[in-house]
Amino acid sequence: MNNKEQTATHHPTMHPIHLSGPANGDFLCIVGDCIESIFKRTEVLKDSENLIYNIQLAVHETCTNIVDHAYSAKDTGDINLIFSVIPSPLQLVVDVEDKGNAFDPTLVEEPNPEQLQVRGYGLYLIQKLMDKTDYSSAGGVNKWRLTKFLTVL
Amino acid sequence: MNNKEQTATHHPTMHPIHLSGPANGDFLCIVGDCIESIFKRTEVLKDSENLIYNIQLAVHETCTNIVDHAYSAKDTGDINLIFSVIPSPLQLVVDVEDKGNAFDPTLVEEPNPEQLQVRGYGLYLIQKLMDKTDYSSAGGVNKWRLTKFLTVL
Amino acid sequence: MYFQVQDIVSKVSVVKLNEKIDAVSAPQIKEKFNEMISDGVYQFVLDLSQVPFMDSAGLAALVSLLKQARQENGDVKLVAPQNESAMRILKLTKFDRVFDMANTAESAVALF
Amino acid sequence: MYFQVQDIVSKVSVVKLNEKIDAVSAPQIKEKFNEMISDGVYQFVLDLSQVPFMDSAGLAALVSLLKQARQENGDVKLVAPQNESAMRILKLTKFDRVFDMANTAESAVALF
Ligand SMILES: Nc1ncnc2c1ncn2[C@@H]1O[C@H](COP(=O)(O)OP(=O)(O)O)[C@@H](O)[C@H]1O
Ligand SMILES: Nc1ncnc2c1ncn2[C@@H]1O[C@H](COP(=O)(O)OP(=O)(O)O)[C@@H](O)[C@H]1O
Repeated sequence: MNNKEQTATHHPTMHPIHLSGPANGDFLCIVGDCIESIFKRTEVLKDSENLIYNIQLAVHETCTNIVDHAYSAKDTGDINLIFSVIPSPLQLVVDVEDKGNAFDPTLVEEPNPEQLQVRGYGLYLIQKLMDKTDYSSAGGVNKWRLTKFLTVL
Repeated sequence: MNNKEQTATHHPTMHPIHLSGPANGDFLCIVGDCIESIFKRTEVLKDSENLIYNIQLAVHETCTNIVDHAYSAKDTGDINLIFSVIPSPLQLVVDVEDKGNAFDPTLVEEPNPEQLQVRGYGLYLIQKLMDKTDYSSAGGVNKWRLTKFLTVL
Repeated sequence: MYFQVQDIVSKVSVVKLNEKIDAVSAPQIKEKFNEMISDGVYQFVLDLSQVPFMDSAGLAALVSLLKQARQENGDVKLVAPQNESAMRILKLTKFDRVFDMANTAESAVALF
Repeated sequence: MYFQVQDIVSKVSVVKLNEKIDAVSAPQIKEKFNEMISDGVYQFVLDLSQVPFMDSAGLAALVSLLKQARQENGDVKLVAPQNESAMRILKLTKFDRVFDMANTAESAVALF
């Protein structure tokens, strides 16, 4: 692969960074640390503490759901993450993939805290925190694509 | 993939973690942060500050060399890192891959600081800090395998 | 995690949490809550002012405590997190409508 | 990075570095050294006591300064890093044989 174009045009894009590892608690913490490190060094995100926090939380919830629901303790596997910034319109894209059980997020109901519902805030938060959340499942691979549109000041 | 065996036997191994991204200074910093996060949460490395420091430095030097020598500003590409802990004997293995220019590390001479040699301490440090350093090049992919044998207390 | 527990005469217990409330810390926090409930504490002020991060597992721990407390005719009031992003999570999930909130522990205690 | 530069009467300049000396910071450090050399400083004490990390680019910056200083009949003495691992790097590369080293800035100055 070749970064020529990027360095030439000084587009505020980010060549994709991949991170993958086992779906467990330790790896979730590692993902959290790495996201912070990646975003701190991503030109268009610098100094956007709230934005970084929100994306970090959305990715964290997505990964937690994979550990809790897509895989089980008996039948676990890897989580693959791909972080990129692409232009026109400028957007941060995080792909999160697993090879566990698929599901249909459109069938999950919005949580109701007024009825003191204890669980079920994860998916809702992900959708509220990102601009676009697409889920697809094909060939045994489930994939979330989380998108946040960015404005350059 | 399946972690069954691992969790069953409680072997102090680590399911591989992959990290890859563009060969540039920002990514080198991200690699440094991620290594620290990974090693802090690797059971057999916990509390071995010196060990972590040494491996971190060896990986850092390996990646710096890829940015400086395997690739060039004009023709750059990705660095792939794979971290794993494997048993019998217990060892930490870091694979570092690039698709740039190959070279023959055996032809590189030991640096001589007494002659006030300015550059050339990277490879030497890598070899001193790790227990085994293997370099191979095949099919356009150059690969360093850095190994550190671990003792369980 | 270190929990600073302070009993106010009217039997409201103020629990100050000062780390992330997430999937990692939630089990420990829940255990502490259960212990206090067993000891007959049903009126809580959770001081979240210094909490830097909260996830859905953290939210679950809060609602779960509220549910237990209300079953015993108690309640849970919150001191709002100073971290803007953590506060935003409470608003996004409408937790600010379910929990009475205040900006200091004193005013949260006064809500009882 | 903040450089604390202190001139001792005998014209030894003590430069205290308190961050990583690596590929990222080396260019900035070299620039500072070049500036001082241009100003006629050839006797240096580099206080590395608080340096937490050093890589080969950092080592290169140190030798490069030593080379320039010696060309002008000056020298560079080091205050040893307190961080064990950073100190080990200096030993591994035999830098402790090329540079005179001491444990405090005062005793490093006394080496001139
Ligand atoms: N990655 C996933 N794979 C399979 N099922 C999922 C996944 N994520 C969420 N779900 C389903 O959606 C439900 C709601 O998820 P969420 O809102 O995160 O709440 P919680 O995890 O607390 O149950 C889960 O209970 C689960 O049934
Ligand atoms: N990954 C690499 N690909 C190609 N050449 C390399 C690589 N790593 C090292 N080299 C060669 O080996 C030499 C010594 O490397 P090193 O000891 O790290 O010192 P330095 O990078 O300061 O020159 C380099 O100058 C370069 O010619």
